[in-house]
Amino acid sequence: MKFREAVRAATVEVMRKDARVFVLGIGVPDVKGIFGTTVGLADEFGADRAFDIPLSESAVTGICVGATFRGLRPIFVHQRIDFTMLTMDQIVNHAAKWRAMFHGAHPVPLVIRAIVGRGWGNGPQHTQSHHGTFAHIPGLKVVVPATPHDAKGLLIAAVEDDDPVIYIEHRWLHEEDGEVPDGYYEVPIGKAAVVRAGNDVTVAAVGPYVGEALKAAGALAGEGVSAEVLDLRTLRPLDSETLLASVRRTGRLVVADADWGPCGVSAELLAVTAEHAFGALKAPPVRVTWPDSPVPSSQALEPGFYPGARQIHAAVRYTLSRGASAGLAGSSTKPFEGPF
Amino acid sequence: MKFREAVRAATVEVMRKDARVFVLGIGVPDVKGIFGTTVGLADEFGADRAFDIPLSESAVTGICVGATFRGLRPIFVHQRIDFTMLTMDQIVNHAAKWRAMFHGAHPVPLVIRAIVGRGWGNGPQHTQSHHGTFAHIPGLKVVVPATPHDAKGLLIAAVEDDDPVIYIEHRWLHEEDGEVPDGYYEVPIGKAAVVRAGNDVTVAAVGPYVGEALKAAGALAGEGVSAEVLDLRTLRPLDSETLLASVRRTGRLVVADADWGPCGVSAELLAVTAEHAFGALKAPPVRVTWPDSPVPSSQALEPGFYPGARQIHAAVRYTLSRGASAGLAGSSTKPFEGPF
Amino acid sequence: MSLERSLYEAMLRMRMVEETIAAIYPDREIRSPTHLYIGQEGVAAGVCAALGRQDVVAANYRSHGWYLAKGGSLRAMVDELFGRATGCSGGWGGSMHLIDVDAGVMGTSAIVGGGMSHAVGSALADRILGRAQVSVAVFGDGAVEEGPWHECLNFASLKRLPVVFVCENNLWAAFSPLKDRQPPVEIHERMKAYGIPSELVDGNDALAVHRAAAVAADRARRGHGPSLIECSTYRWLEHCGPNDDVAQGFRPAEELEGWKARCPILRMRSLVTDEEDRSIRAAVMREIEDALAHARRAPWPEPSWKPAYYEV
Amino acid sequence: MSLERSLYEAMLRMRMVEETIAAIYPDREIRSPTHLYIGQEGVAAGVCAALGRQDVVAANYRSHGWYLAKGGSLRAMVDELFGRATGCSGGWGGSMHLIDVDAGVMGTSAIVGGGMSHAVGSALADRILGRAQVSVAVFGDGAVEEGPWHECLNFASLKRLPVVFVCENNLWAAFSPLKDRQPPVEIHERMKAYGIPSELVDGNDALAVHRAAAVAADRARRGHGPSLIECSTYRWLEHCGPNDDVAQGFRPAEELEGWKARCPILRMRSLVTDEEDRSIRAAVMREIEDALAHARRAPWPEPSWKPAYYEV
Ligand SMILES: Cc1ncc(C[n+]2csc(CCOP(=O)(O)OP(=O)(O)O)c2C)c(N)n1
Ligand SMILES: Cc1ncc(C[n+]2csc(CCOP(=O)(O)OP(=O)(O)O)c2C)c(N)n1
Ligand SMILES: [Mg+2]
Ligand SMILES: [Mg+2]
Repeated sequence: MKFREAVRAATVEVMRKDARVFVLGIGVPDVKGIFGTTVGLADEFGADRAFDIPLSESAVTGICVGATFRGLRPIFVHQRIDFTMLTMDQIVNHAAKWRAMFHGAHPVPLVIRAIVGRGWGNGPQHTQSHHGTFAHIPGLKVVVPATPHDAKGLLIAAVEDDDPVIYIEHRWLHEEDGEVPDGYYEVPIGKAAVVRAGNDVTVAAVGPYVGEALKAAGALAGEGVSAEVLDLRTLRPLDSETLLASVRRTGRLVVADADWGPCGVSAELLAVTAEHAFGALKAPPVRVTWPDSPVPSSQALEPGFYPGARQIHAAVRYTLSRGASAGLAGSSTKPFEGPF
Repeated sequence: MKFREAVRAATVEVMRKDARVFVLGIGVPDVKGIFGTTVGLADEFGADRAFDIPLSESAVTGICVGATFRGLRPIFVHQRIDFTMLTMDQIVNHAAKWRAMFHGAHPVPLVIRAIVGRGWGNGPQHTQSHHGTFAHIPGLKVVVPATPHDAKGLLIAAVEDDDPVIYIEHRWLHEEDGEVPDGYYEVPIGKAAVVRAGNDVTVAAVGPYVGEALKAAGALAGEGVSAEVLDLRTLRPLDSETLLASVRRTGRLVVADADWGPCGVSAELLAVTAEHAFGALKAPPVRVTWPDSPVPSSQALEPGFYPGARQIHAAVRYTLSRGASAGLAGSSTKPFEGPF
Repeated sequence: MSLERSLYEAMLRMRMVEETIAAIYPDREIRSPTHLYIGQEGVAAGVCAALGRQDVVAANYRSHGWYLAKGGSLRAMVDELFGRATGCSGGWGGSMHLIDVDAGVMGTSAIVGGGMSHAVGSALADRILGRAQVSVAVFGDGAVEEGPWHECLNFASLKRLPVVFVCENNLWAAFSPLKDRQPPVEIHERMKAYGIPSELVDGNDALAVHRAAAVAADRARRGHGPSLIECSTYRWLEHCGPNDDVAQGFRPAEELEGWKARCPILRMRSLVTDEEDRSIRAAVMREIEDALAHARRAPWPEPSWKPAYYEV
Repeated sequence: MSLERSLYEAMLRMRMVEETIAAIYPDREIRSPTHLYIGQEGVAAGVCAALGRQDVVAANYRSHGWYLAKGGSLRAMVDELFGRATGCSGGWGGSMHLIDVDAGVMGTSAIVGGGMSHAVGSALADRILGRAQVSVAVFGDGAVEEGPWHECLNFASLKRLPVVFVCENNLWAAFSPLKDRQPPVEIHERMKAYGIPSELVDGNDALAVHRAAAVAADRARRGHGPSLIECSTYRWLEHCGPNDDVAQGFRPAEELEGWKARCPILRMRSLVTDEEDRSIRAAVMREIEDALAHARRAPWPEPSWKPAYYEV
C-alpha cells in the first residue's frame, strides 16, 4: 500500500471506530482529496464528518480546540505545513497550554495533519518542515512517519492520544510503497524504531531521511562499516532511551534531519547525546540537515538543497575519520511532479 | 541607567538620527508607555512616528513589512512576546523569506521588540520566551540583551540591520541598573561577550541568566573553581567562535537558558560544541533550562519553576564531578510586582 | 424567585466579590494579573440568566463575573486567585484562567479574541452530535480588531451554528480608546456583513440584556444560527489591577462619573425590597468570608516537574 | 494611443504569454506551481491603466497578469519561471514570487491574504513620508475569509490610507466554491462595516474596471482614504497548472462556458481594427519568442550555501 493510501486507511479506521472523529480542512472533500488521503470520506461518513472549510486556518484551529472541549476529536488537515504559521496562537498559546493551565480539566485531543511540500520548485513559502518548531513546545506531541506502516499506525495513535498531536507528512513519501497491516493498530507515540541494526555508528533519521539513511547504510556495509539506523518517528516526546542505548553501543552518531539545523531536532539529539552518553562517544557527532537558508525554487538549486544518502554517507565516514569514498548516488525517491 | 531607560534611550537615538524609523504597538503612546520604554516618544517625534495600533498584531506585522519595502524602518513593540504567535505567518513566511525569495531586491529592516512577562503569576500564556523558536528560522536575527549597556547598543544595531531582528526583552531585567554610554553606539549583532574570564568551565548564558551565572561564578570562585561566563547576546546568528574558543580552553560547558530545553538554544549550543569542540570536552556539557512544562501561575510554583544561580552552581559542580556544595541563594533580582 | 431579584443578586454578588478582591489585592495574597469586571455586571448577569447549566460560555481574562454568573464555584475561584491546589485550575491559571466544566464555564484565555473560536467549536460539536445547546462567545470591543473574530463570524454564519456572540463594548481596550482603533461604525451594525442578526443593548440594563440573550439563545437552540449582542458598558477600575485609573491620567474623569451614575446594580435597586437587599448582602458576605477562609487554609500545589539531573 | 487600444493590448499580451506558458508547461522547462490568470485579464489591465509607474501593487501567486500590466519585465518573468539566475527573483521564487521594484510590483506572496498587509504598509509609508502615491492590494474571494483581510481593512480605514483594495471574485478558491465558504453577502457590500467606499464591477469589462480604479486611485491620492473594488470574473483553467479542470470534474462545464462567452478580450475586440489586432499579436509574439530564447540561454543560479563541513 502507498503511504498516502495508508494515511487514508488510518482515517477510515478511526472514523469507523469512533463517531467523535471528524476531518476538516481546505480541500478535504474535493476530487483530489488532499493528495488522495481524504478521498471518499464524505461519501462514507457524511458531510458532517468530512468537510471543507473557509480559508480561515487560525479560527478553524480554535474551533477544533473548542470542539474537543465538547467531546469531539478533530483531524485538521493542511495541504502545506507552512499554513500552520497562521495558527500558531491557537496551537502554542491554547492547545499546547490547555491541559496544564487548567490542571487536566480539558485535555485537547486534536490532530493537525500537516504536509511538507518539497519538490517541483514550491519555493520558500511552501516547503518548510517546521517540526523543530513544534517539538520545542511542551504540551504538544510531534510525529513524522517514514513508512506506510507507520503512517497508518501513528495516525491512529495520534487520534487516540488526548494531547494535541502534530502529524507531519512528507508528500515526498506519498508514493512510497510498503507493507501495511489490515485493521486497527497503533504505532506508539514516543517510540523510535531501530530499522537496521549495526555496531559502528548510529544514524538517527527523520521522515524522508530514514530511506536515505538505509541507502547510505547499504553502501557503508560494502565498505565494512556497520551502521545502525534509527527512525525517530516521534520528535516530542523524544525517545532518548532508544537513541542513547544505540549510541552507547556504537559510540558514534550521525543525525539526518529534514529541517534547518540551528535549534532543530538535530541539535536536540546531539545535546541529549552529549549530556547523557558523553562517555560512550568516540568521535564528534555530525548533523546532516538542510542548509541554513530558505528553500529555493529553481530546478537548478532545489535538488542540491536537500542532502541525501550521499551526504549521510559522507558524514558517517567523517565521524569514522575515513575520508571520502567513491561517491554514492543521490536519492532515488520519485520526485514530486507539478503543477502543485 | 535602568535597562528600560536604556531601551528608551536607544529608541530616541535612532529616531533622532533617522527619520525613517517609527515605533508602533499597543500602548506605545499611553501614559505607561510599555513599561516606560516609549514614554514621551509621541511628544518628541509626533503621532506619525510613535503610535498606538488596533489589536491586529498579524496585519500590523505585515504592514510593517510593507512599510520597509517603501523605505521605512519600523519598530513594532509587543507587551508580551506570546502575542507574536499571532504574527508567525508574517514573521516566518514573509519577513524571514523576503530577502532570499526575491534575491535581495527587498530586504526587511524590521525590528520586533517583544517582552517576556515572567513574574507575578502571569501564567502559561504571558510568560513564554520563544527565542528558540525564532532562532530556528533562517532569515531572522535574534538578540536578547542582558544589561542596560547592551539593551541600548543592540537595539540601535537592530534598527541599523537590514534583516528582520527579533529583539527580546526580559522585563525581569527592566529595573536593573548599569553603565550606559551617552549617544549613538552599536553592540554588534552576532557577537557574544565574555563577561567574566575563567579557566575551568564555560558558562554560556542568555539574558536574565547572565546575572545568575555571574552570581554562581562568584560563589564558585570561593570554592576554587574558575568559571568563564559568556553573555550570548545574539542567538541567531550564533557566535560559535567565541563559544568554541572558550570551551576549547576550559573543556567544560554549562548552558543557562531562559527557555525550554528541547530544540532550544541550549540544545544548539551543546550540538555546536559536540560537533566542533568534541576533542576539548573533558566532561558532559549540562543544560540549565526551564522545566519542560508551561509556566504555572501560582506563587507556590512560579519561583521554583525558574532555575537560578543555585542550579547553575549545581550544574557546574556536576560537570566538574564535585558533588553538591553548600547551597547558594536564589536570584536577588527584584521580582516583578503586579498587577500586570 | 423573580427574574429581577435573581439578576440583582447575581450582579451584587459579582460586585461584592470583586470589591473584596480589590480591597485585599494590595496584601499580595493574590498574585496574578487581575482584571476586574466592576461596572459591567449587567452583561454577564443578563446573558447567563438566559442560559441553562448545560449551555457553555467561553470568555477571557476578565471573567470573574461570567464565571460566577454561569454558576462556577466561588470557593474554587478564590482558591485559584490565591494560587492554591484546590483552585479551579489547580493554581496553574490564576485570575485570567478560570474553568468550571460542570457549570459550563469553558477555560478562559488571556489572549484577546482567543476564546471566541472555542465557543464556535463548541457549537460545531453540538451540531455534529445533534445536541440543542447554546455556546456563548464573550469578548470586548478590542477583540473585534483581531482577525480570528472575523473568521469566527464567517464560519458561524456559514454553518448556522448555535452560538451567541456577546460583545462587551466598554469603549476601551487597556489604555486605548475605541476611536483610536476602529473607524466609526457601530459594531452591531457590522453584522450585516456576515448575515448575522444583531442588536445593541444597554449593557448596564440587565433586564434588557436578558431579553436580547433569550431571543438569541432561542434562535440558536432552534437551529436558526448565530446572533450577536453588543452591550454598551464601562469598566470602573483600571484595565488590570485594583486601582482607579482616572487618577493615574488614563481616562477622563467625567466619562467614568457618567457611567457610574448608570451603575447596573443601582439601576435595579428599586426592584428589590430593602429587606431583600440586606439579606442578599449578608448571604454573599458570608459566602465570601467562607471562600477567603477556605483559600487561606487550602494547600499549595506541588510542582509537576522533577529537579534536574544535575541537582542534588 | 487610445485607452481602449492599450487595454486591449495589455490583455492580449497577458493572454498570449500565459497561453504560451500553458502550452510549454508539459515540457517541464518551467518547474514551479503556476497559477494562470487566463480569463481574468480585464481586472489587471483596467486597474493598472489607472496607475502611474510610481504606484505599487501587491498581489499573490496568480500574478503574471498583474506583473505584466504594471510594467514588469517580461524577460525577467520568463527567466524566473525557467528558474534562471536572471529571473526577476534570481530563480529563488518561481512563478508564485514575482517582483519588479522599478515597475512598482512588490514581491508577491503564495500565502493567501499574505500580501494585502504589505500594500497597507506601503500606503502607511507614503502617508508618513508625505508622498501622494497609491498602493493596490490584490486578492481573491478566498482571501476575504482570512483574518488579516479584516485587520487590514480596519487599519486602512482607521488611518484613511491611500490604498485601493481589489478583490478578484472568480467564485472559486482552488476547488471550493464561494457558497461553501461564505454566507451569501456580496463582498463589496461588507465594506459598510469598515466605512470604506466600494463598488462592484464586471471584471471582464476592462473599461469599467478602469473607471472604478481611476476614481479609487484619485480618492487615495487626494488623501480621502481607501476604497474597495470587487471585480466579478472567472478563471478558465485549473487552479494551479496548465489544464482544464472542468474535464477533471471540479467545476460545472456550463459555468465555464458562460464565462468564456464573456471573455474580456473578445469583448473589446470590436474597439480595435483588424490591422491593430494583427500588429499587436505579431509584436507580442516576437516579444514572447525573445523572452523564451533569452530564458533558455540564461545562466542557472548558483547555490548560496556551501557544502557541509563533513563533505569533501
Ligand atoms: C492578542 C493579544 N494582544 C494584546 C493583548 C494585551 N491586552 C490584554 S487585554 C487588552 C485589551 C482588550 O480590550 P477589549 O477586547 O476591549 O476587552 P476589555 O479588556 O476592555 O474587556 C489588551 C490589549 C492580549 N492579551 N492579547
Ligand atoms: C493561508 C493559505 N491557505 C491556503 C492556501 C492554499 N491555497 C492556495 S490558493 C488558494 C485559493 C485562493 O482562492 P482565492 O483567494 O479566491 O484566489 P484565486 O486563486 O481564486 O485567485 C488556496 C486555498 C494558501 N496558499 N495559503
Ligand atoms: Mg474593551
Ligand atoms: Mg477565487
